[in-house]
Amino acid sequence: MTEETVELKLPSRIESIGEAAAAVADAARRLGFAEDALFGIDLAVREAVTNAVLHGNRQDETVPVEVGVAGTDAGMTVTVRDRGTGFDPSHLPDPTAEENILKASGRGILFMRTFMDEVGWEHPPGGGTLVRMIKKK
Amino acid sequence: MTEETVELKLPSRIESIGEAAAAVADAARRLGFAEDALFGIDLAVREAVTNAVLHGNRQDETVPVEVGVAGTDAGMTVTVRDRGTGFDPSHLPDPTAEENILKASGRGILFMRTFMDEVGWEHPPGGGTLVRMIKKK
Amino acid sequence: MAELNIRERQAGDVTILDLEGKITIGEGNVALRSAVRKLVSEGKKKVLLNLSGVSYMDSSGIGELVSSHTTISREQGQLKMLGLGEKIRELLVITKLLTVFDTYPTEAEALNSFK
Amino acid sequence: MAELNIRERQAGDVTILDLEGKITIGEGNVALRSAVRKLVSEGKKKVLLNLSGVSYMDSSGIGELVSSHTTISREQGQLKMLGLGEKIRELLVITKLLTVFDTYPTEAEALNSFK
Ligand SMILES: Nc1ncnc2c1ncn2[C@@H]1O[C@H](COP(=O)(O)OP(=O)(O)O)[C@@H](O)[C@H]1O
Ligand SMILES: Nc1ncnc2c1ncn2[C@@H]1O[C@H](COP(=O)(O)OP(=O)(O)O)[C@@H](O)[C@H]1O
Repeated sequence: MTEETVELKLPSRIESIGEAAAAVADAARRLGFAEDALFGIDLAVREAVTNAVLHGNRQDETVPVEVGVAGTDAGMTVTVRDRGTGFDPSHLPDPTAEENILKASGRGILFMRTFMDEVGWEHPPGGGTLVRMIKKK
Repeated sequence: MTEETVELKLPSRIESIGEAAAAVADAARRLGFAEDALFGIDLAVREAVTNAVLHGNRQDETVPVEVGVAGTDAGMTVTVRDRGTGFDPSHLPDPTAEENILKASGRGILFMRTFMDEVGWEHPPGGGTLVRMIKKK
Repeated sequence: MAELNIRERQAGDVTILDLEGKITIGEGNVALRSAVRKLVSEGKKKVLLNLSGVSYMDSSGIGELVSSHTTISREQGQLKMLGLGEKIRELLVITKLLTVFDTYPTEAEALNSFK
Repeated sequence: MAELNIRERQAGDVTILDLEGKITIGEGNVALRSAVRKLVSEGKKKVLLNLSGVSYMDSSGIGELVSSHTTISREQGQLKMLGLGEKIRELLVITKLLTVFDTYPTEAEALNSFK
Protein backbone atom coordinates (compact mmCIF):
# COMPACT_ATOMS: atom_id res chain seq x y z
CA MET A 1 0.00 0.00 0.00
CA THR A 2 2.94 2.33 0.60
CA GLU A 3 2.57 5.29 -1.72
CA GLU A 4 4.38 8.54 -1.71
CA THR A 5 3.94 11.74 -3.65
CA VAL A 6 6.03 14.89 -3.57
CA GLU A 7 4.97 18.08 -5.28
CA LEU A 8 7.06 21.17 -5.73
CA LYS A 9 6.14 24.53 -7.15
CA LEU A 10 9.27 26.50 -7.88
CA PRO A 11 10.07 29.84 -9.47
CA SER A 12 11.58 29.54 -12.95
CA ARG A 13 15.18 30.25 -12.08
CA ILE A 14 18.43 28.33 -12.17
CA GLU A 15 18.50 27.76 -8.39
CA SER A 16 15.28 25.76 -8.63
CA ILE A 17 17.06 23.06 -10.65
CA GLY A 18 19.17 21.91 -7.72
CA GLU A 19 16.25 22.22 -5.29
CA ALA A 20 14.07 19.99 -7.42
CA ALA A 21 16.85 17.45 -7.90
CA ALA A 22 17.47 17.30 -4.13
CA ALA A 23 13.80 16.66 -3.35
CA VAL A 24 13.52 13.91 -5.95
CA ALA A 25 16.80 12.32 -4.85
CA ASP A 26 15.58 12.26 -1.22
CA ALA A 27 12.39 10.51 -2.32
CA ALA A 28 14.32 8.05 -4.49
CA ARG A 29 16.64 7.22 -1.61
CA ARG A 30 13.67 6.57 0.68
CA LEU A 31 12.14 4.35 -1.99
CA GLY A 32 15.30 2.28 -1.89
CA PHE A 33 16.92 3.07 -5.23
CA ALA A 34 20.61 2.13 -5.40
CA GLU A 35 23.34 4.81 -5.52
CA ASP A 36 23.89 4.12 -9.20
CA ALA A 37 20.24 4.72 -10.07
CA LEU A 38 20.22 7.84 -7.91
CA PHE A 39 22.93 9.42 -10.05
CA GLY A 40 20.86 8.92 -13.18
CA ILE A 41 17.59 10.06 -11.61
CA ASP A 42 19.26 13.19 -10.28
CA LEU A 43 20.72 13.99 -13.69
CA ALA A 44 17.49 13.33 -15.57
CA VAL A 45 15.56 15.59 -13.18
CA ARG A 46 18.13 18.36 -13.56
CA GLU A 47 17.86 18.16 -17.33
CA ALA A 48 14.07 18.17 -17.31
CA VAL A 49 13.86 21.11 -14.90
CA THR A 50 16.56 22.96 -16.81
CA ASN A 51 14.46 22.63 -19.96
CA ALA A 52 11.32 23.79 -18.16
CA VAL A 53 13.12 26.81 -16.69
CA LEU A 54 15.06 27.81 -19.81
CA HIS A 55 13.01 26.70 -22.82
CA GLY A 56 9.51 26.41 -21.35
CA ASN A 57 9.28 29.37 -18.99
CA ARG A 58 12.29 31.35 -20.29
CA GLN A 59 13.37 32.14 -16.76
CA ASP A 60 10.28 34.18 -16.03
CA GLU A 61 10.40 33.86 -12.24
CA THR A 62 6.72 34.70 -11.89
CA VAL A 63 5.83 31.52 -13.74
CA PRO A 64 6.12 28.27 -11.79
CA VAL A 65 7.81 25.01 -12.63
CA GLU A 66 5.87 22.17 -11.06
CA VAL A 67 7.64 18.96 -10.17
CA GLY A 68 5.78 15.85 -9.09
CA VAL A 69 7.06 12.57 -7.74
CA ALA A 70 4.93 9.48 -7.26
CA GLY A 71 6.68 6.54 -5.69
CA THR A 72 5.59 3.00 -5.05
CA ASP A 73 7.45 -0.19 -4.21
CA ALA A 74 7.81 -0.78 -7.96
CA GLY A 75 9.49 2.48 -8.85
CA MET A 76 8.89 6.15 -9.32
CA THR A 77 7.31 8.57 -11.77
CA VAL A 78 8.65 12.11 -12.00
CA THR A 79 6.76 14.83 -13.85
CA VAL A 80 8.03 18.31 -14.66
CA ARG A 81 5.61 20.86 -15.97
CA ASP A 82 6.21 24.29 -17.40
CA ARG A 83 3.92 26.89 -18.96
CA GLY A 84 5.68 27.21 -22.29
CA THR A 85 4.51 26.60 -25.82
CA GLY A 86 6.12 23.20 -26.11
CA PHE A 87 8.17 21.58 -28.87
CA ASP A 88 8.12 18.51 -31.05
CA PRO A 89 10.19 15.80 -29.38
CA SER A 90 10.04 13.59 -32.49
CA HIS A 91 12.07 16.12 -34.49
CA LEU A 92 15.09 16.64 -32.32
CA PRO A 93 18.58 16.54 -33.84
CA ASP A 94 20.68 13.57 -32.67
CA PRO A 95 23.43 15.10 -30.51
CA THR A 96 25.73 12.16 -31.21
CA ALA A 97 25.57 12.61 -35.01
CA GLU A 98 28.79 13.88 -36.55
CA GLU A 99 27.34 17.23 -37.56
CA ASN A 100 26.14 17.89 -33.99
CA ILE A 101 28.89 16.38 -31.90
CA LEU A 102 30.67 19.71 -31.42
CA LYS A 103 27.53 21.65 -30.49
CA ALA A 104 27.51 23.19 -27.05
CA SER A 105 23.98 22.05 -26.23
CA GLY A 106 21.29 19.51 -27.13
CA ARG A 107 22.27 16.61 -24.85
CA GLY A 108 19.72 16.94 -22.03
CA ILE A 109 16.98 14.76 -23.48
CA LEU A 110 19.59 12.14 -24.42
CA PHE A 111 20.49 11.91 -20.72
CA MET A 112 16.85 11.78 -19.66
CA ARG A 113 16.22 8.90 -22.06
CA THR A 114 19.40 7.09 -21.09
CA PHE A 115 18.91 7.15 -17.35
CA MET A 116 15.15 6.77 -17.05
CA ASP A 117 13.13 3.81 -18.28
CA GLU A 118 10.41 5.84 -19.96
CA VAL A 119 10.27 9.49 -21.02
CA GLY A 120 7.27 11.14 -22.67
CA TRP A 121 5.86 14.61 -23.24
CA GLU A 122 2.26 15.67 -22.72
CA HIS A 123 0.26 18.83 -23.14
CA PRO A 124 -1.90 19.01 -20.02
CA PRO A 125 -5.12 21.02 -19.86
CA GLY A 126 -4.27 24.54 -18.81
CA GLY A 127 -1.33 24.73 -21.16
CA GLY A 128 2.37 24.15 -21.06
CA THR A 129 4.51 21.07 -21.42
CA LEU A 130 4.69 18.16 -19.02
CA VAL A 131 7.46 15.62 -19.27
CA ARG A 132 6.79 12.31 -17.52
CA MET A 133 9.72 10.09 -16.63
CA ILE A 134 9.47 6.61 -15.12
CA LYS A 135 12.22 4.75 -13.33
CA LYS A 136 11.59 1.15 -12.31
CA LYS A 137 13.29 -0.63 -9.48
CA MET B 1 6.64 31.12 -4.64
CA THR B 2 8.53 27.98 -3.58
CA GLU B 3 6.02 25.48 -2.27
CA GLU B 4 6.46 21.87 -1.49
CA THR B 5 4.05 19.13 -0.54
CA VAL B 6 4.76 15.54 0.35
CA GLU B 7 2.04 12.96 0.75
CA LEU B 8 2.46 9.46 2.07
CA LYS B 9 -0.02 6.65 2.31
CA LEU B 10 1.31 3.96 4.59
CA PRO B 11 0.01 0.69 6.00
CA SER B 12 -0.86 0.87 9.69
CA ARG B 13 2.16 -0.88 11.08
CA ILE B 14 5.09 0.03 13.31
CA GLU B 15 7.57 0.18 10.39
CA SER B 16 5.58 3.04 8.85
CA ILE B 17 6.46 5.30 11.78
CA GLY B 18 10.13 5.52 10.83
CA GLU B 19 9.31 5.80 7.12
CA ALA B 20 7.03 8.77 7.74
CA ALA B 21 9.55 10.46 10.02
CA ALA B 22 12.30 10.05 7.43
CA ALA B 23 10.21 11.62 4.67
CA VAL B 24 9.22 14.58 6.82
CA ALA B 25 12.79 15.07 8.08
CA ASP B 26 14.06 15.11 4.47
CA ALA B 27 11.52 17.79 3.60
CA ALA B 28 12.35 19.80 6.73
CA ARG B 29 16.05 19.65 5.91
CA ARG B 30 15.38 20.89 2.38
CA LEU B 31 13.27 23.70 3.79
CA GLY B 32 16.28 24.78 5.80
CA PHE B 33 15.26 23.90 9.37
CA ALA B 34 18.18 23.75 11.80
CA GLU B 35 19.39 20.43 13.27
CA ASP B 36 17.78 21.29 16.58
CA ALA B 37 14.36 21.85 15.03
CA LEU B 38 14.78 18.66 12.99
CA PHE B 39 15.07 16.59 16.15
CA GLY B 40 11.76 17.95 17.45
CA ILE B 41 9.96 17.64 14.13
CA ASP B 42 11.13 14.05 13.77
CA LEU B 43 9.94 13.20 17.27
CA ALA B 44 6.56 14.93 16.89
CA VAL B 45 5.93 13.09 13.62
CA ARG B 46 6.85 9.76 15.19
CA GLU B 47 4.44 10.39 18.05
CA ALA B 48 1.60 11.44 15.75
CA VAL B 49 2.07 8.47 13.42
CA THR B 50 2.41 6.12 16.39
CA ASN B 51 -0.96 7.32 17.66
CA ALA B 52 -2.55 6.94 14.22
CA VAL B 53 -1.17 3.40 13.84
CA LEU B 54 -1.88 2.21 17.39
CA HIS B 55 -4.90 4.12 18.66
CA GLY B 56 -6.54 5.25 15.42
CA ASN B 57 -6.15 2.27 13.12
CA ARG B 58 -5.24 -0.34 15.77
CA GLN B 59 -2.52 -1.73 13.54
CA ASP B 60 -4.98 -2.89 10.91
CA GLU B 61 -2.54 -2.99 8.00
CA THR B 62 -5.31 -2.78 5.42
CA VAL B 63 -6.19 0.70 6.68
CA PRO B 64 -3.89 3.52 5.63
CA VAL B 65 -2.21 6.23 7.63
CA GLU B 66 -1.91 9.35 5.49
CA VAL B 67 0.86 11.83 6.15
CA GLY B 68 0.99 15.22 4.49
CA VAL B 69 3.69 17.86 4.49
CA ALA B 70 3.25 21.36 3.14
CA GLY B 71 6.34 23.50 3.24
CA THR B 72 6.93 27.14 2.42
CA ASP B 73 9.71 29.57 3.18
CA ALA B 74 7.91 30.40 6.44
CA GLY B 75 7.70 26.89 7.83
CA MET B 76 5.93 23.60 7.48
CA THR B 77 2.59 21.98 8.24
CA VAL B 78 2.45 18.26 8.88
CA THR B 79 -0.84 16.36 8.95
CA VAL B 80 -1.36 12.75 10.01
CA ARG B 81 -4.68 11.13 9.36
CA ASP B 82 -6.05 7.83 10.52
CA ARG B 83 -9.45 6.13 10.13
CA GLY B 84 -10.21 5.65 13.80
CA THR B 85 -13.04 6.91 15.97
CA GLY B 86 -11.03 9.72 17.51
CA PHE B 87 -10.71 10.96 21.07
CA ASP B 88 -11.17 14.11 23.08
CA PRO B 89 -7.87 15.96 23.25
CA SER B 90 -9.22 18.41 25.84
CA HIS B 91 -9.62 15.61 28.40
CA LEU B 92 -6.20 14.05 28.45
CA PRO B 93 -4.48 13.30 31.74
CA ASP B 94 -1.36 15.42 32.36
CA PRO B 95 1.55 12.98 32.15
CA THR B 96 3.69 15.21 34.38
CA ALA B 97 1.16 15.18 37.26
CA GLU B 98 2.29 13.19 40.28
CA GLU B 99 -0.37 10.51 39.87
CA ASN B 100 0.71 9.89 36.27
CA ILE B 101 4.44 10.34 36.39
CA LEU B 102 5.12 6.61 36.76
CA LYS B 103 2.78 5.57 33.96
CA ALA B 104 4.40 3.79 31.05
CA SER B 105 2.57 5.81 28.40
CA GLY B 106 0.76 9.06 27.75
CA ARG B 107 3.67 11.34 26.81
CA GLY B 108 3.33 11.46 23.02
CA ILE B 109 1.06 14.46 22.74
CA LEU B 110 3.18 16.32 25.29
CA PHE B 111 6.15 15.92 22.94
CA MET B 112 4.09 16.98 19.92
CA ARG B 113 2.98 20.12 21.73
CA THR B 114 6.45 20.88 23.05
CA PHE B 115 8.32 20.59 19.77
CA MET B 116 5.78 21.99 17.33
CA ASP B 117 4.38 25.51 17.37
CA GLU B 118 0.75 24.50 16.88
CA VAL B 119 -1.01 21.15 17.27
CA GLY B 120 -4.71 20.59 16.63
CA TRP B 121 -7.09 17.74 15.89
CA GLU B 122 -9.78 17.68 13.23
CA HIS B 123 -12.42 15.27 12.04
CA PRO B 124 -12.22 15.41 8.26
CA PRO B 125 -15.11 14.39 6.00
CA GLY B 126 -14.83 10.69 5.33
CA GLY B 127 -14.10 9.91 8.96
CA GLY B 128 -11.11 9.39 11.16
CA THR B 129 -8.83 11.78 13.01
CA LEU B 130 -6.44 14.27 11.49
CA VAL B 131 -3.78 15.93 13.59
CA ARG B 132 -2.32 19.10 12.12
CA MET B 133 1.04 20.33 13.39
CA ILE B 134 2.75 23.56 12.39
CA LYS B 135 6.41 24.38 12.79
CA LYS B 136 7.57 27.90 11.96
CA LYS B 137 11.05 28.84 10.93
CA MET C 1 20.97 -4.29 12.16
CA ALA C 2 19.11 -4.08 15.42
CA GLU C 3 17.84 -0.65 16.41
CA LEU C 4 19.18 -1.09 19.93
CA ASN C 5 22.22 -3.13 20.92
CA ILE C 6 22.53 -4.13 24.56
CA ARG C 7 25.71 -5.42 26.19
CA GLU C 8 25.75 -6.72 29.75
CA ARG C 9 28.68 -6.23 32.15
CA GLN C 10 29.13 -6.92 35.84
CA ALA C 11 30.86 -4.52 38.28
CA GLY C 12 30.74 -6.15 41.69
CA ASP C 13 27.07 -6.76 42.40
CA VAL C 14 25.97 -4.09 39.92
CA THR C 15 24.92 -5.14 36.43
CA ILE C 16 25.64 -2.56 33.78
CA LEU C 17 23.68 -2.54 30.54
CA ASP C 18 25.49 -0.62 27.82
CA LEU C 19 22.80 0.53 25.39
CA GLU C 20 23.66 1.59 21.89
CA GLY C 21 21.22 2.87 19.31
CA LYS C 22 17.67 4.13 19.52
CA ILE C 23 14.97 3.33 22.05
CA THR C 24 11.85 3.73 19.97
CA ILE C 25 8.61 1.87 19.54
CA GLY C 26 8.95 -1.59 18.08
CA GLU C 27 12.40 -3.04 18.31
CA GLY C 28 14.19 -0.67 20.70
CA ASN C 29 11.77 -0.58 23.59
CA VAL C 30 11.07 -4.32 23.34
CA ALA C 31 14.79 -5.10 23.52
CA LEU C 32 15.19 -3.02 26.65
CA ARG C 33 12.15 -4.62 28.28
CA SER C 34 13.44 -8.16 27.66
CA ALA C 35 16.89 -7.29 28.96
CA VAL C 36 15.52 -5.86 32.21
CA ARG C 37 13.11 -8.78 32.69
CA LYS C 38 15.94 -11.23 32.22
CA LEU C 39 18.05 -9.50 34.90
CA VAL C 40 15.17 -9.47 37.37
CA SER C 41 14.48 -13.17 36.75
CA GLU C 42 18.14 -13.88 37.52
CA GLY C 43 17.88 -11.97 40.77
CA LYS C 44 20.08 -9.13 39.53
CA LYS C 45 18.51 -6.09 41.15
CA LYS C 46 21.22 -3.48 41.05
CA VAL C 47 21.09 -2.25 37.51
CA LEU C 48 22.90 0.62 35.83
CA LEU C 49 21.70 1.68 32.38
CA ASN C 50 24.51 3.27 30.41
CA LEU C 51 22.69 5.54 27.95
CA SER C 52 25.76 7.25 26.53
CA GLY C 53 25.33 5.36 23.25
CA VAL C 54 21.64 6.22 22.95
CA SER C 55 21.14 8.90 20.35
CA TYR C 56 17.37 8.96 20.17
CA MET C 57 14.30 8.05 22.18
CA ASP C 58 10.57 8.51 21.65
CA SER C 59 7.77 8.54 24.22
CA SER C 60 7.62 4.76 24.17
CA GLY C 61 11.34 4.67 24.97
CA ILE C 62 10.78 7.04 27.87
CA GLY C 63 7.87 4.83 28.93
CA GLU C 64 10.19 1.83 28.87
CA LEU C 65 12.64 3.59 31.20
CA VAL C 66 9.73 4.22 33.58
CA SER C 67 8.61 0.58 33.37
CA SER C 68 12.16 -0.64 34.01
CA HIS C 69 12.39 1.65 37.02
CA THR C 70 9.06 0.38 38.38
CA THR C 71 9.81 -3.30 37.74
CA ILE C 72 13.13 -3.12 39.57
CA SER C 73 11.84 -0.97 42.44
CA ARG C 74 9.03 -3.45 42.99
CA GLU C 75 11.67 -6.14 43.58
CA GLN C 76 13.43 -3.89 46.11
CA GLY C 77 16.15 -3.30 43.55
CA GLN C 78 17.74 -0.12 42.28
CA LEU C 79 17.83 1.23 38.71
CA LYS C 80 20.25 4.02 37.94
CA MET C 81 21.22 5.74 34.72
CA LEU C 82 24.41 7.09 33.28
CA GLY C 83 25.52 9.16 30.32
CA LEU C 84 22.38 11.01 29.28
CA GLY C 85 22.94 13.00 26.15
CA GLU C 86 21.62 16.53 25.80
CA LYS C 87 18.50 15.49 23.88
CA ILE C 88 17.56 12.60 26.18
CA ARG C 89 18.04 14.89 29.16
CA GLU C 90 15.72 17.43 27.52
CA LEU C 91 13.02 14.76 27.13
CA LEU C 92 13.36 13.85 30.82
CA VAL C 93 13.07 17.51 31.78
CA ILE C 94 9.91 17.94 29.69
CA THR C 95 8.33 14.85 31.23
CA LYS C 96 9.55 15.81 34.75
CA LEU C 97 11.25 12.43 35.04
CA LEU C 98 14.74 13.79 35.59
CA THR C 99 14.02 14.07 39.32
CA VAL C 100 12.35 10.65 39.45
CA PHE C 101 15.29 8.81 37.94
CA ASP C 102 18.70 8.48 39.56
CA THR C 103 21.14 9.80 36.96
CA TYR C 104 24.91 10.23 37.05
CA PRO C 105 27.43 11.80 34.75
CA THR C 106 30.18 9.16 35.16
CA GLU C 107 30.27 5.41 35.69
CA ALA C 108 32.41 5.78 38.83
CA GLU C 109 29.90 8.09 40.48
CA ALA C 110 27.02 5.86 39.47
CA LEU C 111 28.68 2.69 40.84
CA ASN C 112 29.61 4.48 44.06
CA SER C 113 25.99 5.45 44.67
CA PHE C 114 24.76 1.84 44.91
CA LYS C 115 24.73 0.75 48.53
CA MET D 1 30.93 28.14 -1.32
CA ALA D 2 31.38 28.11 -5.06
CA GLU D 3 30.05 25.10 -6.92
CA LEU D 4 33.28 24.78 -8.87
CA ASN D 5 36.73 25.77 -7.64
CA ILE D 6 39.42 26.28 -10.26
CA ARG D 7 43.15 26.46 -9.51
CA GLU D 8 45.67 27.32 -12.20
CA ARG D 9 49.17 25.78 -12.36
CA GLN D 10 51.91 25.94 -14.98
CA ALA D 11 53.99 22.92 -16.10
CA GLY D 12 56.43 24.17 -18.72
CA ASP D 13 54.27 25.72 -21.44
CA VAL D 14 51.20 23.74 -20.38
CA THR D 15 48.63 25.38 -18.14
CA ILE D 16 46.85 22.98 -15.85
CA LEU D 17 43.42 23.83 -14.47
CA ASP D 18 42.59 21.75 -11.39
CA LEU D 19 38.81 21.68 -11.19
CA GLU D 20 37.05 20.75 -8.00
CA GLY D 21 33.31 20.49 -7.54
CA LYS D 22 30.42 20.26 -9.95
CA ILE D 23 30.16 21.53 -13.50
CA THR D 24 26.46 22.24 -13.77
CA ILE D 25 24.30 24.97 -15.21
CA GLY D 26 24.65 28.31 -13.49
CA GLU D 27 27.80 28.70 -11.47
CA GLY D 28 29.88 25.70 -12.52
CA ASN D 29 29.79 26.02 -16.28
CA VAL D 30 30.17 29.80 -16.16
CA ALA D 31 33.28 29.49 -13.97
CA LEU D 32 34.89 27.07 -16.43
CA ARG D 33 34.03 29.30 -19.38
CA SER D 34 35.64 32.38 -17.80
CA ALA D 35 38.75 30.45 -16.82
CA VAL D 36 39.28 29.14 -20.35
CA ARG D 37 38.58 32.56 -21.91
CA LYS D 38 41.11 34.14 -19.60
CA LEU D 39 43.81 31.62 -20.64
CA VAL D 40 43.15 32.16 -24.33
CA SER D 41 43.29 35.94 -23.90
CA GLU D 42 46.68 35.50 -22.23
CA GLY D 43 47.89 33.42 -25.17
CA LYS D 44 47.98 30.23 -23.12
CA LYS D 45 46.92 27.63 -25.65
CA LYS D 46 48.17 24.37 -24.18
CA VAL D 47 45.58 23.58 -21.58
CA LEU D 48 45.13 20.51 -19.42
CA LEU D 49 41.85 20.19 -17.50
CA ASN D 50 42.32 18.07 -14.41
CA LEU D 51 38.84 16.66 -13.77
CA SER D 52 39.79 14.31 -10.95
CA GLY D 53 38.04 16.55 -8.44
CA VAL D 54 34.86 16.82 -10.50
CA SER D 55 32.16 14.64 -9.00
CA TYR D 56 29.22 15.67 -11.11
CA MET D 57 28.39 17.21 -14.45
CA ASP D 58 25.16 17.86 -16.32
CA SER D 59 24.58 18.37 -20.05
CA SER D 60 25.51 22.03 -19.74
CA GLY D 61 28.81 21.00 -18.13
CA ILE D 62 29.45 18.60 -20.99
CA GLY D 63 28.54 21.42 -23.37
CA GLU D 64 31.08 23.64 -21.66
CA LEU D 65 33.81 21.04 -22.20
CA VAL D 66 32.90 21.02 -25.89
CA SER D 67 32.98 24.83 -26.06
CA SER D 68 36.34 24.93 -24.31
CA HIS D 69 37.67 22.37 -26.77
CA THR D 70 36.35 24.39 -29.73
CA THR D 71 37.59 27.74 -28.43
CA ILE D 72 41.11 26.47 -27.90
CA SER D 73 41.28 24.48 -31.16
CA ARG D 74 40.20 27.59 -33.05
CA GLU D 75 43.28 29.35 -31.67
CA GLN D 76 45.47 26.45 -32.84
CA GLY D 77 45.81 25.38 -29.24
CA GLN D 78 45.32 22.02 -27.57
CA LEU D 79 42.88 21.07 -24.82
CA LYS D 80 43.43 17.80 -23.01
CA MET D 81 41.75 16.21 -20.05
CA LEU D 82 42.90 14.16 -17.12
CA GLY D 83 41.36 12.17 -14.29
CA LEU D 84 37.86 11.41 -15.54
CA GLY D 85 35.83 9.64 -12.89
CA GLU D 86 33.64 6.69 -13.76
CA LYS D 87 30.45 8.75 -14.00
CA ILE D 88 31.94 11.56 -16.13
CA ARG D 89 33.44 8.93 -18.43
CA GLU D 90 30.00 7.32 -18.75
CA LEU D 91 28.50 10.66 -19.82
CA LEU D 92 31.22 11.08 -22.44
CA VAL D 93 30.55 7.57 -23.75
CA ILE D 94 26.80 8.26 -24.01
CA THR D 95 27.42 11.51 -25.88
CA LYS D 96 30.17 9.89 -28.03
CA LEU D 97 32.57 12.62 -26.93
CA LEU D 98 35.15 10.28 -25.40
CA THR D 99 36.76 9.84 -28.82
CA VAL D 100 36.55 13.55 -29.60
CA PHE D 101 38.36 14.63 -26.45
CA ASP D 102 41.99 13.83 -25.66
CA THR D 103 41.87 12.15 -22.26
CA TYR D 104 44.62 10.67 -20.11
CA PRO D 105 44.71 8.67 -16.92
CA THR D 106 47.75 10.38 -15.35
CA GLU D 107 49.18 13.87 -15.36
CA ALA D 108 52.58 12.60 -16.59
CA GLU D 109 51.04 10.95 -19.63
CA ALA D 110 48.90 13.98 -20.33
CA LEU D 111 51.85 16.39 -20.13
CA ASN D 112 53.97 14.09 -22.29
CA SER D 113 51.37 14.17 -25.04
CA PHE D 114 51.62 17.92 -25.63
CA LYS D 115 54.12 18.61 -28.37
N1 LIG E 1 10.07 21.97 -21.84
C1 LIG E 1 10.43 22.38 -23.07
N2 LIG E 1 9.79 23.39 -23.68
C2 LIG E 1 10.15 23.82 -24.91
N3 LIG E 1 11.16 23.27 -25.60
C3 LIG E 1 11.85 22.26 -25.07
C4 LIG E 1 11.54 21.77 -23.78
N4 LIG E 1 12.37 20.74 -23.49
C5 LIG E 1 13.17 20.62 -24.55
N5 LIG E 1 12.87 21.53 -25.51
C6 LIG E 1 13.52 21.68 -26.82
O1 LIG E 1 14.29 20.53 -27.08
C7 LIG E 1 15.64 20.89 -27.34
C8 LIG E 1 16.58 19.82 -26.86
O2 LIG E 1 16.59 19.76 -25.46
P1 LIG E 1 17.81 19.12 -24.69
O3 LIG E 1 18.11 17.79 -25.30
O4 LIG E 1 17.47 19.11 -23.24
O5 LIG E 1 19.04 20.05 -24.98
P2 LIG E 1 19.28 21.60 -24.67
O6 LIG E 1 18.33 22.00 -23.61
O7 LIG E 1 20.70 21.64 -24.23
O8 LIG E 1 19.07 22.31 -25.97
C9 LIG E 1 15.83 22.22 -26.67
O9 LIG E 1 16.85 22.97 -27.25
C10 LIG E 1 14.46 22.87 -26.86
O10 LIG E 1 14.36 23.44 -28.14
N1 LIG F 1 -5.19 9.39 16.61
C1 LIG F 1 -5.76 9.01 17.77
N2 LIG F 1 -6.90 8.30 17.78
C2 LIG F 1 -7.47 7.92 18.93
N3 LIG F 1 -6.98 8.21 20.14
C3 LIG F 1 -5.86 8.93 20.21
C4 LIG F 1 -5.19 9.38 19.04
N4 LIG F 1 -4.10 10.07 19.43
C5 LIG F 1 -4.09 10.06 20.76
N5 LIG F 1 -5.14 9.37 21.25
C6 LIG F 1 -5.50 9.18 22.67
O1 LIG F 1 -4.74 10.07 23.45
C7 LIG F 1 -4.00 9.37 24.42
C8 LIG F 1 -2.70 10.09 24.71
O2 LIG F 1 -1.84 10.00 23.60
P1 LIG F 1 -0.29 10.20 23.77
O3 LIG F 1 -0.06 11.41 24.59
O4 LIG F 1 0.33 10.16 22.43
O5 LIG F 1 0.19 8.98 24.67
P2 LIG F 1 0.14 7.41 24.40
O6 LIG F 1 -0.06 7.19 22.94
O7 LIG F 1 1.45 6.93 24.90
O8 LIG F 1 -1.01 6.91 25.23
C9 LIG F 1 -3.83 7.98 23.87
O9 LIG F 1 -3.62 7.03 24.88
C10 LIG F 1 -5.15 7.79 23.15
O10 LIG F 1 -6.15 7.40 24.04
